[in-house]
Amino acid sequence: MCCIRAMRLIASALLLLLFLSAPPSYGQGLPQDIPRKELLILENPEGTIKNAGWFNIWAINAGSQSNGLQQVALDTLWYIDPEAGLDGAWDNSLAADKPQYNSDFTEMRVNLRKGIFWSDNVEFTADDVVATVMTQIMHPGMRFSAVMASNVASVEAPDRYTVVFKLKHPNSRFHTNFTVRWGAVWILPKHVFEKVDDPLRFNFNKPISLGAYELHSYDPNGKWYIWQLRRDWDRTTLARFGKPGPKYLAYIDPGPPDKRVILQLNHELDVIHDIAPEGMFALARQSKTTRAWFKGFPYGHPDPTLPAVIFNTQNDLFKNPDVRWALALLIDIKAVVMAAYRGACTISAIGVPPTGAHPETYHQPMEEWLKSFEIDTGKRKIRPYDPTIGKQIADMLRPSMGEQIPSDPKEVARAFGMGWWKPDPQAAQELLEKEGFAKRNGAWTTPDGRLFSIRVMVEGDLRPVMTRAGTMIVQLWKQAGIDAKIDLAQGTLPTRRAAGDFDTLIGWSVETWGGHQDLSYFLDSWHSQFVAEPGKSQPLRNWQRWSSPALDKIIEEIRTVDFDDPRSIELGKEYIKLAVKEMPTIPLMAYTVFTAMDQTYWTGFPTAENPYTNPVPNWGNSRYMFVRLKPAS
Amino acid sequence: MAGAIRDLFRDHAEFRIGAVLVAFVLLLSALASFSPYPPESVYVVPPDVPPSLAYWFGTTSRGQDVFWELSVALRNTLLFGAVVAMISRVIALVIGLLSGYKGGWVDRALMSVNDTFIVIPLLPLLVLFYFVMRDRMSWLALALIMACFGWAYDARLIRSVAMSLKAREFTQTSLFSGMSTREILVQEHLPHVMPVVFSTAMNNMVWSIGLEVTLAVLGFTDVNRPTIGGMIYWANQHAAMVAGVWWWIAFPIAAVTMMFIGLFLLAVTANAYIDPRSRFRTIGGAF
Amino acid sequence: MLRIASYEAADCGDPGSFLRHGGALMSGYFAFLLRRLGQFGLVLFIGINVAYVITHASPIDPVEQSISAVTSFGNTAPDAVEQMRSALRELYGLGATPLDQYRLFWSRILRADFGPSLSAFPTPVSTLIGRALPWTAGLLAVSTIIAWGLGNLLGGLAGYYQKSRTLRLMGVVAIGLHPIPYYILALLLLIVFGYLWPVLPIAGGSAMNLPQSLTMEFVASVLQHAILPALSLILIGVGSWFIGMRSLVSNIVTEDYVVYAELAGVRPWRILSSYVMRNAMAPQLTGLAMSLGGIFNGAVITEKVFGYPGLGSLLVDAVYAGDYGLVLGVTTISIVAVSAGVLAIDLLYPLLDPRVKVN
Amino acid sequence: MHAQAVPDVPSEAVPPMLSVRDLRTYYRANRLGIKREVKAVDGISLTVRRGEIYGLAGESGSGKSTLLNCVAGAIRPPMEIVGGDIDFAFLSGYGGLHRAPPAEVARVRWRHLSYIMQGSMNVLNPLRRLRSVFVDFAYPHVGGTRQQFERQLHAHLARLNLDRSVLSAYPHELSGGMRQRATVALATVCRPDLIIADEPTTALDVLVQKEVLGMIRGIQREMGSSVLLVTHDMGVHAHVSDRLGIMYAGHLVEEAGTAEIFRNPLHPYTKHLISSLPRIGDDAPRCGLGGAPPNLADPPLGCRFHPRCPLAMKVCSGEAPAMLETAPGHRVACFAYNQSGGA
Repeated sequence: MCCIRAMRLIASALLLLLFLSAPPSYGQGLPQDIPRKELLILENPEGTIKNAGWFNIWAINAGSQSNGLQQVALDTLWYIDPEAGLDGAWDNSLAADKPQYNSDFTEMRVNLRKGIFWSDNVEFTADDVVATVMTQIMHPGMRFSAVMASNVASVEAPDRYTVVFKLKHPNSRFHTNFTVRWGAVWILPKHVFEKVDDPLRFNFNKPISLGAYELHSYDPNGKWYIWQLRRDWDRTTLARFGKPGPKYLAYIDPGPPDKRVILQLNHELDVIHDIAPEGMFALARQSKTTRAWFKGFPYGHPDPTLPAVIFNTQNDLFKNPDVRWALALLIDIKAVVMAAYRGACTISAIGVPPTGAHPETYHQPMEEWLKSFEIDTGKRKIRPYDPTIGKQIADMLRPSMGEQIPSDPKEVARAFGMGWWKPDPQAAQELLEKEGFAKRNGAWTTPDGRLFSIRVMVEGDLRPVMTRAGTMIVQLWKQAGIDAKIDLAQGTLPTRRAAGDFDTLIGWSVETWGGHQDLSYFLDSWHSQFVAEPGKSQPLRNWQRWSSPALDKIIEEIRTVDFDDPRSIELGKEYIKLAVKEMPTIPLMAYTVFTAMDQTYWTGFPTAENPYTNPVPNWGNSRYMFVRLKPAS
Repeated sequence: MAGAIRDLFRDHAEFRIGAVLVAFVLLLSALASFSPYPPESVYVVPPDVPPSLAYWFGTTSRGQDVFWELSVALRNTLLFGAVVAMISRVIALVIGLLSGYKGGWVDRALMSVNDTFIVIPLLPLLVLFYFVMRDRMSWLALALIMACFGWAYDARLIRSVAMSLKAREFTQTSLFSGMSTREILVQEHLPHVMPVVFSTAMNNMVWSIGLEVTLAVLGFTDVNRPTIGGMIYWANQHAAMVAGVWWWIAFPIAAVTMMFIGLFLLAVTANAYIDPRSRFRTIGGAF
Repeated sequence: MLRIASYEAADCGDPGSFLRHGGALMSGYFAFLLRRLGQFGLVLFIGINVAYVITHASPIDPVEQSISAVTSFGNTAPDAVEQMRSALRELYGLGATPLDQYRLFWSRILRADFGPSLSAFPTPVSTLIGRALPWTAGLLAVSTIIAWGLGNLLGGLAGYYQKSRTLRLMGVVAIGLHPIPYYILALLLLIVFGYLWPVLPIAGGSAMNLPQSLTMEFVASVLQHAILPALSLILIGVGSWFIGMRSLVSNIVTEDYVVYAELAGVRPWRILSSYVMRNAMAPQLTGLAMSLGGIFNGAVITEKVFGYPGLGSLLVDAVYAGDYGLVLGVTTISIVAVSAGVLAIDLLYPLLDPRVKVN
Repeated sequence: MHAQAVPDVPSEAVPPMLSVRDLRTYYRANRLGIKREVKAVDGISLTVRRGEIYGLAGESGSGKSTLLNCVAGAIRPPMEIVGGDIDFAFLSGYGGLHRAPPAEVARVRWRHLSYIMQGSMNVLNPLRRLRSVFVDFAYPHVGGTRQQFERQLHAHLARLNLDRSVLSAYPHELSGGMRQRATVALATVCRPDLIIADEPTTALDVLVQKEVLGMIRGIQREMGSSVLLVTHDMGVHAHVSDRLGIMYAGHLVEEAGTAEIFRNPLHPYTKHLISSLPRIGDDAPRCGLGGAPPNLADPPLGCRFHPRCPLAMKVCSGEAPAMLETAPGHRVACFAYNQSGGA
């Protein structure tokens, strides 16, 4: 009797469940009351936003940046696209033309566009630019406060549409602070901030928009943000390229990789920011409508960032270039590429990402020099460069991937990269022995007789492919008799990286504009003036803490030549040669982002065939994507 | 002992099933020593091969043979659970018996400590430990830390049993016969609480291994040492579920589930065999 | 301290005494209450201090985490970073001496204020917790109670009607589900109901673009979104309650008072409820109180797998960010909740089990 | 010690309150892999007349409690009734409660047949006040309003000289004697026809024992119920039982009026039981019986008492003696009386 009663109870509980799940009006993750056809759903890679109601991007906190705020609501003076761009890689956004420097780069004059309006009907003027700079200088602790304070002597608006910066010292790259590759100094609305007592404690909610979209609604728990096309979208800078396709944009936190795939297969996530290679392959296999940067293998978009084995060169073990070289010669890049990306990435032997404009500018011209490059192992001279490794990777993949793998050498080079260092354990051994290391019973010891131990720091599941690359490298070194271990830093990585609390790390200290050959984006920060003492925090991006007088000279000269000057390319090549000889980091490959785009509701996404911008949806310049998107028929 | 196991085996279907399951899992983990590959190496076999004659449980996307990987993982996981269970049992026993027997301020002090351990949230603590200790956080260190936090509930349980034992006549007899506290606890009380220890050990293993899996999935363990959690971590990293490499996840799940159900059935039947109630009845002499 | 006479309740009544009188009992209870409250305070003090020490021993520097978040964002000159560092250090109040920080911490705690979050500066920790808590508490409280109720009901029935095939089958299912690592079960549910047979939402706490207000629509959406996470928690949770209750009950059914009641022809339902289940309830209620206290830890994996808003991910995020203000906020609440659960059970135990003596 | 005088001759016209015929109850176990059959009750026949207290005596392990459980219908595996019938005046035709339909059982329990259990420590639910227990047990049979029932309860307690405050007490708040008196009150509140009392005074001290026994006797007289009283304590039997059956190893070995048995015990085992009662003035310890009660899983052939019997003969180890009447109302199972045709 009681059993029956219990059964009844359970049955009714189950019925209740079914009943609750019954109403068909509730989709799964789709916004209510917004027609799917007018909506583009993108992944916000920042995940769940802790401080969801915070839109003051100029103050540092846990508010989101990639929730659409920087992509569609904010704007700044210039953009450099990592790809070809809608109208060239360089785009004058709020500025009417390129920055005008005086001859010694101590003054920068900017002409602004007219007829651009904030979403609350206030016109954008030079006063906003001046306020952006001055507010930040006056409030240390704001995001761009220090940069502005150290550079700007004064900023003035001679008229409503002109801004003149007087600089404290010559700086031919000052404009890059207002130039978006990924982000930059965003212009704040003076008419809002001038009424705020403490801009550090102001949440800027609801945000006033300078871009084509304005905030529609958001989740207080930080799972989603919905933006709506402004009625007056034609009074924003994007209007030059036409009317954006989607009326609504939703930036959501789709959760772990499995779920991203499921959501896209269910057509509830149009753009996946990034996913593990296997996820990408699964999507390519299972969904007819999913498209990635490359139509086939290797799918992903190579970012202008360059993952590398970064040595802590302040560590005694890694002060010596011969040791660094020996470790490089122990790496089989093919194994690393397979482990990290299943082959789906572009390798680079030199310290510049093999993406955007760089292969033409740097990789191809340097090929001959690389082929003839020699190192002295102490016993003999070897030429470590193997120009066929990219091709070897393609050949290795062809049996399982077939048609997808290009056979045209040019395409192979573009997709898989050109050459790399041939694994040469013998040379590595000679190099190590030259420096006093010894191999006993198959295990290497350091010159002072201790076990040669290397920890390879990786970030874990925050960057799965780098973790895999690190794991493979550890295995290769271990096979060579080095006591190598993976060091999973998880969330402590930024702190430890800055503190120099690591032996080696898989990460990048090289990143570039992508669409522009200038290397100052990262190279300037490699100047020895910024190298911290051991134990002190290292400012970005010279995580290897490498200082070289020769490099300082190169950097100092770059600072004095114009952004577009061909001389900077020559200086860039100087840097590359120096870095190859010294091997402060072992460059591996471009960081490939597997952005997956579902064409069920929208078409016209940027791809390798139509590279008008990069598809990675958290970049500030991903706004250019929206004007090209068309509803699928 | 052997006779008891034979009897259990013959009379209880549950025991038979449990024994077979556990034996299978133990066998699988014992095979670990025969693994043809070093368990931490990757890309030693072709990746993503479905289960076949050559690779019984298939291969992972990291080029590992799931069979051998699982075998090593099971051994490591079992070892981990057993170490946590064993150490935490010892702590729980000492604290529980002492607290229950001594009473008074000893009891109050020990139970304050006990309650403190109960209330401190474990997960953030373990994560912080991981960050502080880094690669010194070996599985043994993790096991030690977990053992230090896994005894509090059971110590309370043992304490309540000990308190009831204290009221028994034989305790008084022992006391009058001049036995020391240690002797009374070890010789007289310990045998009575063993059934409780035995059954809580099983729960403790489920708990510790479950937590290990959780930590591994979140990436807070030494993921290069193959464990069940570590296998799932890497499977996640390679999106095995959606990539269709189901065998990478299915076999570890099946094995760990078999292990737990087997252990549970053994514990239950063995408990019925040495039913504490009947022991109390005969020994306590109250009936 | 409580004395719980377990198996041999018979020993409790000393032969000489008849009915003890209420007055003595009350004053005894009052003394016990005071002592127990003192112990509660002590446990809180130690627990919070341990949490304080441990979080401050964290190697993660909140300033560095903030800076890395900022600098990965744009082209920031290196010389500017040092200035930013000191500005943030001052802003976050990290310039003060450790002793002053400790003092400030306690003076805030006593006012139930956890100060500002460092990683979401200047948003108060309490605001962040307040946003996440209702989701966590709602989901976990409901699923814990359902799992508890269902597990105890079924376990009780299974212990009482040991021959019922249906109940045995349920036992096998409950026990079989119980040891599956939670993460895996959650993932399986997600794949079954979100992918193979997509009928349930697999992300978020409620539908997108639905204002969080007490409308039918919102409530329905919340319920619908909670089904999968709750189901996963219940499926895993039922097993242990089931096992516990079944073994308790199968011991109790052999007790003389149950046999006696059966001989007296007391109706089976009454025996089951008032003689069997009721007597097995006290330890199970203790467990429930502790579980309910524990919900303030959040459920990291549930939140991770189902993208459910809540304290768990807030806590892990806070650990990552080195935001010890937030870590301490969440842990303190959890410590208070668990201790309060234990305290409540200790104080209520005499009501649950009149045999328990207060001494 | 003295026994009360009781009419030895049954009134033939009225059917007995309880009649057990050739009851055989075995424990069939498969414990530890060994199949065992314990013949706890092996062919017992007895009757309990109306208005009498029938005592059942024997060592522990003689099958007394098993017999009681059979009568009470409390059959749980591994216990099994293999043969025989149990009929009640208020329930006949089924051969025992265990075979009766549930509705009949429910009708009979407590209203007609109640039970005083061995060791009152654990027989009352420790978490329920006595009032609730009374309500659970008796109220469904009594009917009426709760107020009426409460009044009835008070009257009943008053009759037994019990304070009504016990109703508000938890079992553990009462002394052992109090608890047992409450149990008696509980067993008699419905004025049942037959009360089964299993060691009702064991573990009580002598004074309390006497009180409780007096109480049972008194209420039994007043209500005219029959009582089946089981205890190993011959002193108790001498005090209250009208007739007495002696059990040994699953068999009834002797049965007679209490006075008759104490005056003229026939079976050597009965003699032993009676002679072991302490008497004032004893100075030398009386010699006990050698040996131990038999293992019922493997009982000795023939008379089960023969290995310990001072009078054992050859025949005793070969066949079991039948129960024969040696005098009106006096039956014994012993070859010593069988062959000689009664002493």
